[in-house]
Amino acid sequence: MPTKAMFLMIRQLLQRPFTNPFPVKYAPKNVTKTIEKVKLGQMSINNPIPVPDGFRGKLKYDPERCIGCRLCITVCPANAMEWIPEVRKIRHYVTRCMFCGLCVDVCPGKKLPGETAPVKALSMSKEFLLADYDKYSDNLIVEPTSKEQSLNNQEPSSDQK
Amino acid sequence: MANDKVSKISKRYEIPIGPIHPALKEPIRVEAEVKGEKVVKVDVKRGFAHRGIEYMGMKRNAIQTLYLSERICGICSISHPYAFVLASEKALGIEPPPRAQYIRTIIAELERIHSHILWLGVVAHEIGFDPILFWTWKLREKVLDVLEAITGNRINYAMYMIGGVRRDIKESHILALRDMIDYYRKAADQMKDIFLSDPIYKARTKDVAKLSQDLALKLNIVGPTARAAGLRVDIRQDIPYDAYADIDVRAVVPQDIMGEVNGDAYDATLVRIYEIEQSLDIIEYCINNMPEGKLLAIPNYVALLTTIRKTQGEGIGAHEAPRGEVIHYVKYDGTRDGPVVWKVIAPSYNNINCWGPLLLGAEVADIPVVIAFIDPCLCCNDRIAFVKDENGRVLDYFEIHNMSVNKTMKIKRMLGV
Amino acid sequence: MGTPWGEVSVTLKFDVPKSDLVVPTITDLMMGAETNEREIREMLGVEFEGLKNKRHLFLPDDWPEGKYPWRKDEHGVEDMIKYTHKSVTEIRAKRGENNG
Amino acid sequence: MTLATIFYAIGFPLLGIILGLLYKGIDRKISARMTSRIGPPIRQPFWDVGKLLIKETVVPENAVAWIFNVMPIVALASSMTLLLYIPFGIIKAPLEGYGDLVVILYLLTLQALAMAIGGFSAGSPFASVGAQREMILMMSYEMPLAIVITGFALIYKSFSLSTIALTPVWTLVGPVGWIGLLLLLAALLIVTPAELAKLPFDIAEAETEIAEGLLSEYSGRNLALFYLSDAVRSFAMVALEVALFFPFTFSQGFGLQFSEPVSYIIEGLWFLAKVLILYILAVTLVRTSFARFRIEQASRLFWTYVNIMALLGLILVALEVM
Repeated sequence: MPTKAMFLMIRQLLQRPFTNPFPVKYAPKNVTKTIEKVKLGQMSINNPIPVPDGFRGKLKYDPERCIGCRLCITVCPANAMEWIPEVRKIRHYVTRCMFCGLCVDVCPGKKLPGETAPVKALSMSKEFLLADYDKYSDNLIVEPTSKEQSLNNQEPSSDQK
Repeated sequence: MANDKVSKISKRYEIPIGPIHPALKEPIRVEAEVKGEKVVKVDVKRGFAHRGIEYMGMKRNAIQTLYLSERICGICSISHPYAFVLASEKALGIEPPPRAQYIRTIIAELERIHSHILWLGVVAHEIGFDPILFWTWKLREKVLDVLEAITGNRINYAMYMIGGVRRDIKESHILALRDMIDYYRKAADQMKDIFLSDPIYKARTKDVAKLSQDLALKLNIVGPTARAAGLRVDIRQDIPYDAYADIDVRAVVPQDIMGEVNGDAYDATLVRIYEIEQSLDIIEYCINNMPEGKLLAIPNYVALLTTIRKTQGEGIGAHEAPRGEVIHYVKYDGTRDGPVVWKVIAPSYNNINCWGPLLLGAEVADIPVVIAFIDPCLCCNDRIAFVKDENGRVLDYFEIHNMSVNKTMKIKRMLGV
Repeated sequence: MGTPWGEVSVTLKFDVPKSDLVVPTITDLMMGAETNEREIREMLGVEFEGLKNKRHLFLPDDWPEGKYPWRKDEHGVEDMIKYTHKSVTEIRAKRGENNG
Repeated sequence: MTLATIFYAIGFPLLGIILGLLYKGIDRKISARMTSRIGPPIRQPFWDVGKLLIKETVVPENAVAWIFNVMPIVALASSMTLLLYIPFGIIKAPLEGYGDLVVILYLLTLQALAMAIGGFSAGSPFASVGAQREMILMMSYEMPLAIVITGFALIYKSFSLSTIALTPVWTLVGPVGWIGLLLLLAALLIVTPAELAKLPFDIAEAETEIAEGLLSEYSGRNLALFYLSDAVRSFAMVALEVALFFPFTFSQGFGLQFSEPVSYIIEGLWFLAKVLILYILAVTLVRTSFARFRIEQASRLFWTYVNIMALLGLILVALEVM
């Protein structure tokens, strides 16, 4: 017995699939090899769908502009910011971040010499491919200074909000 | 033990549904005793996802709590902030600017569209109609794209703020919204065609989960489930707020559409499909009559927090979420910048009441339909989990993690891997 | 019902002495209130006279008697919520990784 | 022992498995495209079986272990034997002369029965409910199936499938018989998804209700055997339908003549194409566009509508022949 659903299915058979085959159409046999190949440029992957303008991705932090006002720590719902008293800057944990963008709204920023308006220290990038096996890996922690400097200059501190 | 089981098998089975079961998307346990295909005894156990989230809110300031409330549930990620914002505004005596009120309404209605389409897909999946699940979720992409363009993310929009909204709706967004409205007007017609005329869908949902008006009133059923039973309840109509006060929103009930009320899963489908159309009308009205003006009553968050610290007051905020009414109670005592008391009542809290009476006497095949037809959201409903070792000592997260790592190692050694 | 502003919501407040926490049930009038009464009973320890089903609603079945999570005079928020966030320097030191 | 015997003993089951899995892959692909998905690659069922075979086989504590382990083998064996009775194009069925349509009817039942017994022996409530449902469903669809086969026996005065496959049934009856045959075909097409436990009649394996029911306790090798038997049976059932209703050969249809070896190959491919088309229409399209029935609705459907349809067809055919 033909139903409306059946006609719908036949119509869909004639259309192209709706799925965006990102990053590859079928799961590869060996994932690590595929990633290596992509890195070497021997293989190309399908692009993801572009994200809109207001997209909130991984947080970008410019320590130069940070005045150490701790407002972002006050508003952050997930306690993703850690205060480092030695350098009076923050450390951001991407794994704890809930991508609400409140810290960006509240950040006062700093006016460098020669500028008319202050520029915020924090901004939302469009980066969203953040999966990792280790939640403390380097690319999931935004450090205020380069890793060598910040970690050599200070003792391990447990001071946090 | 084995003999006991055999003697039981000959007469009655116990079918455990949950905490993990393919028909459930979230943990809850329904223990059903079955005789043949009929359910003869039923017990619902909740609390598997109780996270003590209200306590977490009482430790944070109001802005943090607002975004915490967004994380109560991903699907209702506007409903909880909306109710919290309404409650806080009542408690603090802040009036949001008109433009912000309209934007809030638009976002809330967009969420209703995506939630209802999601439900249509889920209920189709529960009766084994996966192709329709894929189809409805394909339709749902459009509204998610629009939401992403306006708010920045597909889910967890981070849009609301006490005293207004954080982002404006621009001209390009309005174009996208108008395009979306046209798309869903056509899609709603198609959905009516496919769901309401399909013979097997009719056979599986007619007279299943049949809720009488009287029982719905007694069990405090809310939202589309109550409307499917013929009750004219809708917070947008009963206690209008924001832009809903300018629009004459009326509850969608099956007696207005079909002329009769059954209160079954079929009527629930009917109500939800027509509510999608109603939401489209509301969005259209809002974008045609959007007032100009600012977005936030107190634009500075620090100033807002200071105001909260100085204010005493309590408020109840009610919002008609896609699943029913969500109610937040907030109390500020003027000593800290966050709520001292915060209580959330989600629609599923009341709607799960109807599982017991409805499952009794139902067939095993109807269990998923009964469970799905109220659109349960257990993370909204349950909001402390303690794990104890054999001596009754409470274990923390790191110990549990280490225990599971050790167990994996043990199994690996046993298998010789 | 069915008209704007057609619904009136009623809030009832009771002051009950802590020594005698008993309130009559309303489940005989409204079956659905059972959920709320069971929640208040397990969380605050208020007894409802005439409530039939007294099983725990959200708390586990083996929750200790006489402990009520919502009683703020007995234990504060700090008791109930613990932060498990640790600093990355601490984690790396624990793992024995070379810092830098 | 001749070379042909060895071929039939080893080559034919192997061919059956490969064809069954291939058709399953095509079925999954087309079903995915109907729902706007890309779907798995066509070789996916082979990988699935391979993966299942290397997984650990768990026998539940409450299960009657030997029955639990034997039933998958019985199921696969019965499906394989079924395949040996079906003429492949113009090649005769390997077991030609050792049995007829009645044996096929029994073999079809045996596979479903093996699954039901396996389900009962698993000792899990989900599997038991699934097995009960399977039994009820079996009782419902056996009757129309038997009527269809009786109809053929009336026309050919024989139960032998090779005789039936030699002359197309449509040429033997007049217009009244045609209507009767169409009714029988419709009844058989409705029985097909039930026989193969596909939607809308996969009630015994309802995933959202009883968590895969019959198969909920099966894992590893046992599950792989059930998976294979399902694939083989799907192919065999559709091939049976083709042999019964559409035995037109390529050379007859297009009026062409080929030499001996070429004609075997062409007729073989023609047969596979016919099976594929019927597979897509009767299995893929149906399972994609219907929801699952409740068990009592399904059995009502079979006992009343399908039975009446099949009986009417039988009467019409009988009127024509007698």
